[in-house]
Amino acid sequence: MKALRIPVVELPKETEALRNEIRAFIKEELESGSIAPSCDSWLCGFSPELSKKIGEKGWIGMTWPAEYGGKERTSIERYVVTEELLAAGAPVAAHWIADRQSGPLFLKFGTEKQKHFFLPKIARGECYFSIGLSEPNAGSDLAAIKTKAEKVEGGWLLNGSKIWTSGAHLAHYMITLCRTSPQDINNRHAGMSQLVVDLSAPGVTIRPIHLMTGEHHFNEVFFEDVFIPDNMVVGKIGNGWAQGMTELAYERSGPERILSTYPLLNELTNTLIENKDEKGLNEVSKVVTRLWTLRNMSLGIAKLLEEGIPSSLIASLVKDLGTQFEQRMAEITRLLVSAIPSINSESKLEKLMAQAMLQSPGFTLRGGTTEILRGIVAKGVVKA
Amino acid sequence: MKALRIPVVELPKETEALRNEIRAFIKEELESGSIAPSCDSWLCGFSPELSKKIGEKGWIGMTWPAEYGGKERTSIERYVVTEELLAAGAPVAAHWIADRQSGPLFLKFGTEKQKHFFLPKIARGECYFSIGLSEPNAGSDLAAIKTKAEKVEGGWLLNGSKIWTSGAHLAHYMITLCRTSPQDINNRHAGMSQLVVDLSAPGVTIRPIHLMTGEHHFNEVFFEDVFIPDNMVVGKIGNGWAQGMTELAYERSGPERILSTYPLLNELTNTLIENKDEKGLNEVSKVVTRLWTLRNMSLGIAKLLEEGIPSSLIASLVKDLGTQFEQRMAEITRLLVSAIPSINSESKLEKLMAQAMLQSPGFTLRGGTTEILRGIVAKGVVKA
Amino acid sequence: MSEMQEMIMESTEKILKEYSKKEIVNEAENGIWAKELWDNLEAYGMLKVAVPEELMGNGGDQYDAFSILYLIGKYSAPIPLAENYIVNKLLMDLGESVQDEFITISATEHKNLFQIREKDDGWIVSGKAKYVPWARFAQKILVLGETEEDTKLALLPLDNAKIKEGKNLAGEARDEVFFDNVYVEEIKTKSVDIEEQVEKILYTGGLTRSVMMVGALENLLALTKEHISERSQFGRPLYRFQAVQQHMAQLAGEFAATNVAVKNAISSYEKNPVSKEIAFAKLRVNEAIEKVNPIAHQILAAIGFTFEHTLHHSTRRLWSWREEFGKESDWEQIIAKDLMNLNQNELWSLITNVENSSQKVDVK
Amino acid sequence: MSEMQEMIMESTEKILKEYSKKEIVNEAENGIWAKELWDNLEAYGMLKVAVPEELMGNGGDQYDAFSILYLIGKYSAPIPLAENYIVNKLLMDLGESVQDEFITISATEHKNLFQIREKDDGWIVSGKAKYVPWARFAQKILVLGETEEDTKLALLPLDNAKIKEGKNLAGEARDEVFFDNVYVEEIKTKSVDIEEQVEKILYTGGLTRSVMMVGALENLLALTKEHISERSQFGRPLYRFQAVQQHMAQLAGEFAATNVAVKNAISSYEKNPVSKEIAFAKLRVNEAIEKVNPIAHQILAAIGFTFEHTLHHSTRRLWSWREEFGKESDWEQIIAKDLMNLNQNELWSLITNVENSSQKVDVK
Repeated sequence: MKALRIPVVELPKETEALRNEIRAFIKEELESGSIAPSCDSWLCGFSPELSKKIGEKGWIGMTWPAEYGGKERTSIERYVVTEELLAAGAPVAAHWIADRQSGPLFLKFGTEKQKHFFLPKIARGECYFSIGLSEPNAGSDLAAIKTKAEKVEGGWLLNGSKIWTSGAHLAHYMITLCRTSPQDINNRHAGMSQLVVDLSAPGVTIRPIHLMTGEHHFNEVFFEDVFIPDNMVVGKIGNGWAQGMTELAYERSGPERILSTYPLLNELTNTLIENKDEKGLNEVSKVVTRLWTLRNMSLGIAKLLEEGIPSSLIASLVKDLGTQFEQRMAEITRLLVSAIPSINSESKLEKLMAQAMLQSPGFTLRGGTTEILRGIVAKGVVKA
Repeated sequence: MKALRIPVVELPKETEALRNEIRAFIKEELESGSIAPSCDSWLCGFSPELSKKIGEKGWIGMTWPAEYGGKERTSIERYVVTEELLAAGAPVAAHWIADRQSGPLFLKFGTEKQKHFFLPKIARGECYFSIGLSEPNAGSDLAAIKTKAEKVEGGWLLNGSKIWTSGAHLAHYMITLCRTSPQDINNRHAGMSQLVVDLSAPGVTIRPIHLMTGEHHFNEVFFEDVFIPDNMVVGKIGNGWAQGMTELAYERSGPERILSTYPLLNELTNTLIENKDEKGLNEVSKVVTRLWTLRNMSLGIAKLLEEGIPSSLIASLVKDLGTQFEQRMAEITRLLVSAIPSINSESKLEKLMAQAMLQSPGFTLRGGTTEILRGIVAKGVVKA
Repeated sequence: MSEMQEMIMESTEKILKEYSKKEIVNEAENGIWAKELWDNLEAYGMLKVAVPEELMGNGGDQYDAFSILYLIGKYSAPIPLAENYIVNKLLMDLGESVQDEFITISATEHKNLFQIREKDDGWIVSGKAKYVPWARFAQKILVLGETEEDTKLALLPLDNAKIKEGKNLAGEARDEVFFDNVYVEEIKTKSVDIEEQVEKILYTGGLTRSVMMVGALENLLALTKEHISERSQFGRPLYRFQAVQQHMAQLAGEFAATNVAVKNAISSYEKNPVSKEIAFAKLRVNEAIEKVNPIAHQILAAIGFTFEHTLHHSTRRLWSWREEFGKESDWEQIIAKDLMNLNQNELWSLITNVENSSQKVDVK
Repeated sequence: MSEMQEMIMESTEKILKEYSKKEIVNEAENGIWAKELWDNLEAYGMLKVAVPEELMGNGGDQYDAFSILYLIGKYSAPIPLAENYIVNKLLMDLGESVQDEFITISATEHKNLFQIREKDDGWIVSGKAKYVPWARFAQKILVLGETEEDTKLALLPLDNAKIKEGKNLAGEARDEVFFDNVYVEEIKTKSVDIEEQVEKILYTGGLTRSVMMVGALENLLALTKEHISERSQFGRPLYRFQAVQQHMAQLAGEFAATNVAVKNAISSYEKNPVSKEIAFAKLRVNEAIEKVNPIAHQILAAIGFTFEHTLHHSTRRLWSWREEFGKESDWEQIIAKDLMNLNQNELWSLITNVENSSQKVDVK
């Protein structure tokens, strides 16, 4: 079972200084009241102000080459930055996708022009992306997408729609997976391409999809004869599926699959310590143990990715375990305290509980449902 | 969702007298040392002595017509008897299958001769049956069985083998499902019949299958040209599948799907009360709540069966929930006490824990695995 | 079910289908009183079911009342019918007539008695109640209080109380009510044993919530069934996927289990309003939610997670109601107390409700 | 892994494949000492790994020792190598040479100190230890005791001790050892701080069990994978069933998680033999069993439930070992004590192992 062994990561001593730098930054922001910790802050916490500050600190695109505005730091250092921001519940949604996914995609498949155009802006925390994958009736089954682009002079004409695109109403661009050749029943993954859609372009309509919380993060995005110039094609025409799958590798095992409800765990622990509640802390010790394990898994995979050894098997596995963990946090909390979750409560704990509970259904759906992930894992194990 | 509504059963006052009669009987047996409570006693506790005594009391075949040795009591009264015996952990395995399943099968499909021959003996607690269903490579997929009987003069010649037949080495007969016509790919359930095999007949070989506990309850039974006279065919030739399914209805939602580990729960509760362990009893209160609910479900289905409204949907559902409950009992216990499960311990609790744990894998396999049951339930709900 | 009962259920369901539509539920969560719904239930006499006519009720039994509440839960009806029934029950048991106004009830903590002092020809009232259901829409509130002489159940007009609005996860009004030396001319009071009243409120309230929760579970199950029957993925209907089947079976199991549990509890209620069956039922129903809500949302996926869909009407209510009138730990402690009083090997008597003839024990 | 380490692993695995076969494991459960296995490991120097040569060891580091234990777990090897390593570690840390005999170790409860009194030219020993691993096969036992002067770690010959045989769920010898005023001519003793020794035994023992358990988990996973790859049902290979896949993925997840956990704990051990990582690892591994054992048995169904199959060699060991050197509640309390000492918002520092630069706290 070599495929399931994740290496031990001893974080270099230098990362401690970085960590403390971030902690000091966050402390200042918290104390000035410019941010407040919240659950699921990488999806729900949209703050261009904070994103710009983080960009100024050099913490966006930090692994990228300096010529594109990067800081040429290691993936492990980037890991430290992201986990510190998430653990603090800082609102980092604005730049999240661009930093995690779109930037690396350009670096890998983009033209020099694209890299020079997009990456520095992303790194400054000023340019936000969203992802155009799912479509109505093509949820987990991405190969069934129907949005298509037809070749016209100097570019492509895009028609169709995307759904569940988070932040599309606030982002500048969307990397859109679409068909550039007709559907082929024998090769369901052929003929797809990735186009950069300027979300302010004519023909783009963005309709909000409100969540059951009443909040607006997701959208349905419609394309009606949207013109995409040739220079906005990412990578090769027809290679969209393969490129998109590479992209997914970046998003499966990161700290955002473990820490979405960490602010609640922190507040719960604070409360129990304050109450000197030994029994409660016994329960929390189990939660902490799981978190410690998950973090070591996630870190180990980050190291493997840095070494160029991606594994969709263990990445999927960590996402499954991590999101189950996130999802249980509110349930665990309510049994240990006498608080009642309420979104407009004055109690920090009750508020975080409500956030964690109301957002919980999304954790095990987004970026691959539990069932899909487990299928990937099982098949991987059988083949391994 | 009418199909999922199980009626409330108010047990008639008369059953209290019956209950106390059984309790007095068990008390006497316990005090004389002739029996000791054990987990899973309806599979593992083989005691012809006790079975005969229970027969003498009139508690076997008690719902059957008097002419066949029955006592013409209600199914609900039978329910009271079985649950009392199981809750006490009494060794009732010897007559269990005959009483629960083979007897009713004869009543429904048997000839007058068969009824007069078998039923009184069963009711006296002197005649034991086992069930011949599973075959190697036909576990959950019963339609794949290969054991076959060929017509010869005056009867049938049986060849093949059955596996996982509990108690075959101790029982007198086995009701065997076999093919009496060749396999038909288009109708996988056609051409099967049920034959009564005398387990002492020439050509029958019984090979023990030891469980991981080291115990011997299961067997592989081989048939080599075993002659089955025509009068040992149950019901109609070719109707075996349908008859067998009817038979299963008797076994899915009875108290034996809930109470297999009850002796452990009882001992755990005793221990916690003795230790005045409030925290432990809080946990037990959840267990008791589940048991109370399960029992009401099981009782409700018994009432429906009595009214001639069988439902494989809710019966399967109760078996699923009940066996999950049984299986968790040892896990729950070990977290509440400082005992260590050990089969040769002097502590009653440690011994029952060991039994409950070592037997636990069987609970959710026998009589339909969890996965099969859930498939039945889901399909039932979609159709309902 | 009798014909009479069927009629009640049919009328109620008709009213709910008309006046507890999705839009009305959504509006109510924004603080708008579902007037038509309430008024129609009133017009059909549903507010005073299970109260004898001599106490100004409309007759019928508790089974009728709880059947109506089941539908309230199923249709996420945004009205305080449960609170109305609890108040009716308390008044009725004290021989008082039920009222025409909507009366809410304060929290069940008996440490927080309202202070009621005579002054001139009226009374001065002080006290605070948190998390009071629907207080902003109530004319009066039933509280536990004490005067100079004894402890009382008191019916206070809310005109001069301060109300701070709040809500539960389902958007139902759960307000704070303050009486800060408020002068009230006339108060209806009745001397009572506080412990007994607190217990009755907890159990009755717990039963109302349990029943409503199973109603909501039925809706959740129906929506899930509809979804997997109608939708396809990877070219196959969802219900054909084994993973979906395994989920669905668990939902069905929890529904069937909680349904039996509450029905048994309702049966016990008429005889004993603080029966152990009620404790079992609320605990069992509460415990189901941790399993059921995530499964339903997992099956319905992104669609069920939107505001547009109505699944959340049920799931958010289930999350809210399990916190009300006793969460798991509260009921566990109550049951554990009964367990602690058992003799050795006597658990089985408690479960079967039949004491061993050789020994007698006081089991509630 | 270095070349040296690979060699050790290869040799060990070769020995285990030969001398820890199914039949040998079964025999050992009936009380027969797996002599060839033990002797071969001894011959290859495996009994004294991680002990420096000056203390009569064979060198190598703790990583080597725990890698060997992982294989012991994987092959259900019925020998007390873990106990042997624990004793080696205790002796070594006290500057004592390791011994040629097999020495077992008494339970870790420090309330039960052995009484050691000088008499004539020897000693009189009294004491009782329960659940001592493999005592019947040991030449000596290492116990915690007290003399008239102080507390000691003492190495007692077992010749005159009474031994009552017992076993754990996996059939491994877990005996009771009594010294009833036994006269012993020569005892090796060393003054020690009892609390410290108890802690070291618990943590070292906990780590040995954790590592062995993950080894057993690997075997369980391999058996399951083999089963679903080779067997068919309803005309399809088992691994194609979605329900089987969902199960299998969970097994893989628990294996990957516990594997990382113990590797991190081993890393910490050389620096700190009572590290919090060990507590996390044992707790995490213990918690996996409740999930993993039922799933494996469910997938392997009736076949895996038979004596004939070897799945139970692993599952029964997993059930047994989680009870040893700290069950869940023990480790929870240990971790909770650390949590209780945290300042507000400091949990993250504990998880990341980096203290906030602005505040200093003593985190073990």
